Amino acid sequence: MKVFLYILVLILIFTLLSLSQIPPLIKNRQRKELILVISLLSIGFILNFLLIIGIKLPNPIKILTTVIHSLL
Amino acid sequence: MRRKITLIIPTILLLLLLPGCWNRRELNTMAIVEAVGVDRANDGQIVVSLQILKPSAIKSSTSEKASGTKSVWVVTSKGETVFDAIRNASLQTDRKAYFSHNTVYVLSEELARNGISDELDLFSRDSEFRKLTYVFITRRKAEDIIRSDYEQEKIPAQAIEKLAKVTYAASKVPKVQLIDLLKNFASKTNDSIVPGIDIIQEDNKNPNEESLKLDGTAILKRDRMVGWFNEKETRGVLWVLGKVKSGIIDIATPGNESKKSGIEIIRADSNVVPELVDGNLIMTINVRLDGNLGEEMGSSDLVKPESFDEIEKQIDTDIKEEISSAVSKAQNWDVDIFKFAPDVHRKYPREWPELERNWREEFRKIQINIIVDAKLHWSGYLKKPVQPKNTEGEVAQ
Amino acid sequence: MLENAKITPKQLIFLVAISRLVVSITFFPVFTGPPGNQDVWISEIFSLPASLLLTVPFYLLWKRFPDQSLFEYAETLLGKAGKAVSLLYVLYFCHGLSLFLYEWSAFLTTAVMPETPVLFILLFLFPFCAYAVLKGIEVISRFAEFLAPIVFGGILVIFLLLAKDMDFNVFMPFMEKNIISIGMGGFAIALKTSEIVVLAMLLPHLKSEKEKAKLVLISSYSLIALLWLITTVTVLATLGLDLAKMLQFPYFSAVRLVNIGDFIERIESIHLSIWILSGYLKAILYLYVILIGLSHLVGIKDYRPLVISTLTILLPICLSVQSNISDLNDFLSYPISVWINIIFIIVIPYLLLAIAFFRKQGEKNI
Amino acid sequence: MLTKIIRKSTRKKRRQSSEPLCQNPSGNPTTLSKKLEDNRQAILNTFPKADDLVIREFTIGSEAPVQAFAVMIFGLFNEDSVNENLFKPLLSVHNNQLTGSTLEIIKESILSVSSVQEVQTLEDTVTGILSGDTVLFIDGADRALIASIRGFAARSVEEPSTESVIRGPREGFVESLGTNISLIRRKIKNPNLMVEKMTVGRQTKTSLAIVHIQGIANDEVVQEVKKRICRIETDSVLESGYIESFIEDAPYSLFPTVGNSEKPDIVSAKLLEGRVAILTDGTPLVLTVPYLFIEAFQNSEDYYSRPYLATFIRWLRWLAFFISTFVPALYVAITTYHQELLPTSLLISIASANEGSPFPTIVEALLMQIAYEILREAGLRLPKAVGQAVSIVGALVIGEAAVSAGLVGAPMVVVVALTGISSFVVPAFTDVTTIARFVLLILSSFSGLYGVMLGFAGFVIHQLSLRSFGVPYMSPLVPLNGSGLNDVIIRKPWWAMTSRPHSLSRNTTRQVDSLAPSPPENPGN
Repeated sequence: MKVFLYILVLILIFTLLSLSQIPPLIKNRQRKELILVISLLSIGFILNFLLIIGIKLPNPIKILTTVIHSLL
Repeated sequence: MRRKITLIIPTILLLLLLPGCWNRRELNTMAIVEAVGVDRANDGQIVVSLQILKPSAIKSSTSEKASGTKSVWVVTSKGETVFDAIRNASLQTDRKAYFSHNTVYVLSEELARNGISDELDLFSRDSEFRKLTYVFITRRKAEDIIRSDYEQEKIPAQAIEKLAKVTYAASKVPKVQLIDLLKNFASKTNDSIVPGIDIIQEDNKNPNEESLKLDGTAILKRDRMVGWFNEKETRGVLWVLGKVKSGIIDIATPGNESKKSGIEIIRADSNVVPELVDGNLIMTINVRLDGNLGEEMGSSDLVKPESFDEIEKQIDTDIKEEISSAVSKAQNWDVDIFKFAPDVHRKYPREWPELERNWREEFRKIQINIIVDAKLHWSGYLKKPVQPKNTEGEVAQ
Repeated sequence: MLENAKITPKQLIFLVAISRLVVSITFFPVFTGPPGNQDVWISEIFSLPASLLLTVPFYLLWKRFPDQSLFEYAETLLGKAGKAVSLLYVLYFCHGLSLFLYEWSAFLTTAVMPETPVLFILLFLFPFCAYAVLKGIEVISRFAEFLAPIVFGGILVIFLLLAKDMDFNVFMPFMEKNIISIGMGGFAIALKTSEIVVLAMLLPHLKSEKEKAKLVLISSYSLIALLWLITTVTVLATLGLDLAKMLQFPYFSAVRLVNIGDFIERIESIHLSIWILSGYLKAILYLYVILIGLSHLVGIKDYRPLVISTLTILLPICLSVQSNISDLNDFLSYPISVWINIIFIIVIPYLLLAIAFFRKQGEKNI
Repeated sequence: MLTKIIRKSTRKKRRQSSEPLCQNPSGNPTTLSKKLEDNRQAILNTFPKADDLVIREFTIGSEAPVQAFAVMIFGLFNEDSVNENLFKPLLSVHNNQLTGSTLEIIKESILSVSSVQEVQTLEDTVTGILSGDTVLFIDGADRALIASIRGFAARSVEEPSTESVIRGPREGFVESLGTNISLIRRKIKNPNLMVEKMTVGRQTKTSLAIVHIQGIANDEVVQEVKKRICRIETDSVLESGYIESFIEDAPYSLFPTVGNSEKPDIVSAKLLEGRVAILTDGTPLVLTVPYLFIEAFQNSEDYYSRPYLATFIRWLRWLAFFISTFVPALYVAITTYHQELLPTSLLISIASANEGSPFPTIVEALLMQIAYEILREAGLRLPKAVGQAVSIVGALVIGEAAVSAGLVGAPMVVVVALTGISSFVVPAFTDVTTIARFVLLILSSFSGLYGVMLGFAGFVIHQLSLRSFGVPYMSPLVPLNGSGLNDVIIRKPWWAMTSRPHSLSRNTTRQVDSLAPSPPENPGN
């Protein structure tokens, strides 16, 4: 149940963030920035969402660590 | 616009975080623990005694006259581990125990004989516990010490802490803090000493009136207690460690051997020089000492060069005796409480790996060579003892 | 893409020194590497020439392209492939920042606020980071200049307060192991210094005071070495080598031992404020580097619109970069982090330098 | 190095400012007519309802009388002087004197007034009338004469109540611009003291003067000031605060970037350091720019008294600033998050004092702080006698009753009192510390020292990002300037302060050498 609350809060935060971030870019016609900000925000949203629902993100550093450990 | 963003976002975040003051605790929800005693019950469980401060009692006694209410409260609880026992205490206390101002750990001898590093692990791991806390070992149950009362101080734990702090005055009991023990435990070779604490009751007086006393020194081999040193042997250890700061050396009064005189130690210093001769270690212990003639019994005239020389010699033999008794007892018990090992390591880094491998053996074989350089300086306000003399010229009794 | 800001040499020195110092005074990874005994302080002195050696490619590259940051000359040299290099460095700094923030929360949740979740600590920090980064590199470097006396003074004060408890015998025997392992230790320490790359990013900001670049490099590494020396002496002399190796936060533990006349005691707030303030500086510095890298990658002029959206990505990364303290300790320990850094501090810059050398690019500036 | 920054930051602006400053925005000026009656009608039309307008008609000369009239506003002109120096000579003119241009003759040989000006437009005459000048119209001339014989009720120069001193001049600025300029002139007798007058405010037409010393002040800063003032287009300027809010560098910032003072000696000292002063008519408060953070900690008396005490007091001010900003937050942070930082005995006394207090510490702190601010405000605005009663009652209620009733702990009262007193030590920053204190209090209640430290860092970052007219706000602390610290960390004796602040002026040499006084080499006896 708490997960839903967290997701709700997450959506709220990201809505507010995009409301604050995106309109000025549209107004100034900064297309590149706009695309980048939207993609960053969506990646951020997905990562946070996965974190909340408890899916472990694959960690490339872990792989690197095991590789180095096995090499040495 | 950007300015608005920078204002809005922190505000939102702060509002969202509003319920999250996780570590916040008010002073009146904390049970401030001043002393911790650790025992082991017969069934193997850990028994923890906490001396908890009662702020309200302290408050009332500042305005009114100190009434009969005690300003501390002792809670005892059991558990499988020390932490478990401490948390179990919260079943009895309405406030959560808080240890950052803990000043004293008391461990029972029974527990110490089986090793104390397990029990001290929590105290060195958790962030709430500080490593400057004084450690004591008692022949009784630790709970008794925690429960005991003290005349001078409102909070008995502070009394114990102050007892530890004034050990320098006599230098007959060491002052040991948790950090000292941890340093010794961490090293491969050092063994530790811990002051003993006891309750004394005087029979002829009010039986309720009891008093705390530092008594003897517990000797730990690694973290297991192996036995007690008496005051003299303790001072022997302290001489070697260079921890003697003050104190009185009793000597037979020159010219009146049946009486004693006291030499006050003003400054003392020591260093240990190891020497490897044919695979045998010889430790030269240099003790330098500045003293004053503090007290004289026996009314002979001591303030003259010959007497001073004789006193200095007597001090020499006295200290030598103290040190050698300590060393021989330690060698019997196989405990390097003198931290000889690091000295050897520093002097002979090449030979050290070999020596370290069976340091206990080497330690037992160490020969010591004590050089005392005592120097007597002043004699106080008196040139000669002021004594009433009768007509025959003999000392009045 | 580079912001048209100017940094004075002094500010650059402090920026690099403080952000390098902050982690090592708390986690003290120096004990885990070679030589692993009381001679670590010699290794720390050796780290000065080692760091200088590692900076050589960056310095020579900067000489060729004095107005360009690493991201830019990578592209000048490699063309499209330069973008890949830039991306690698952005990821490297992302990892560096998130690892640092993980350490930051590890320390805070262990020593200061054990019940507070890491998420809260980071959420609390991020608005402040965003604010500072929006102000630009000039303000960040001025902040470094502001912090310098606080940090260095704090370390010195702690040293003086602990002086009476110190036992300098622990430094004997001197040079117990061979000099090679000590030198190795120096290199290991230098290789953990990702600030070498940060310097390469910020050198173009020196603008009118280019001739001082060498001085900046030398003095920043010597400042770091000197402060390491002070902190290492503090830790070793108060705690002893054996105990220091076993503690998670040796310096903090040493600071907690300060007690002078029962009056000056419990001063770990000094260490705490050094940690928080200079950690904040390190976080905003790395965030800034990430942001200029990102904006360079996509080719936009101003990084400012990206600040907040980048932070939203960084948050989950920080939370999952390491899973717990044992992983963190394993990662920080001698071989792992050093090997990862070798790629970014030695391999790539030397490759770039070699390409520049053979293509004779940017030679008119030399 | 600093000057380079300034030069760089203002280079763009200089290029723009080479154009003429402050063009008159109003449309085509109305020229005066040759006919006296037309002019009269124009004036009356301009002032449709002005019963205080005085139009005195008269004729000059007896044989071939010339019609004329004078216009002024009642109460703004000096009646005696006008009668004596304007009307008396005019009315006693004999005809034979009026040869040639009447106006020229009147201006040159009849009026015994020091400042007489010829104007050609109606707007100028109206401005003159409104400023209290007497305007003289003469038949047949398409020009008017403005005789400046002002005289209105004004306060005399007296000691300002806001900045009282023990040692130092007692005089303070008054509401009249002319008097204020003269007060500065009297201190700096140097033709390089530049005074440029301007008018702002569509309705109020407030005149103001930009004053600086040529050769000491940075030209870029002067130009920037002019530019910013020209940009002002507002209805009214009643006090220098209006100007301040229009020319500030960081209008959203908590920190002031424009300084003000009420004392000529302070303003003169700032001018001599290379600052620019803006004097506004109608207020005794004079603005000075650039304003730096450290200025709040410098007091005029520091420079008049001997350096040891001045240095000590300066340190005290830094301490007080720190206390008034941080101590409540630190108290809350330490007593609710980091109790282990307190010495044991202190913890015991605080714990026993707080035992049984019903509120959480942060609520207690906020309540007490707000109560204190209310008391302060109440005491400030009320008449003196009532104000005292308020403070006594407040002190009793807060200090004694609240503690004995068990509402708040005594340590909190100590903290609040300490904070309150400390905030008065640095009067320029009273508003800053008050707001910052509350912000930090709230941060500390969230996460203890972590919050306080981050809040501190945030404030510092903010301060470091500020500039006042191109000068970094925190200079000479950051960017550090060694010689600047001579007047920040310590107050060197005057003979040792050989240079002006580097961040303000490019001409930094005050004295060539340190002029330490020494006793005569051969004593007389």
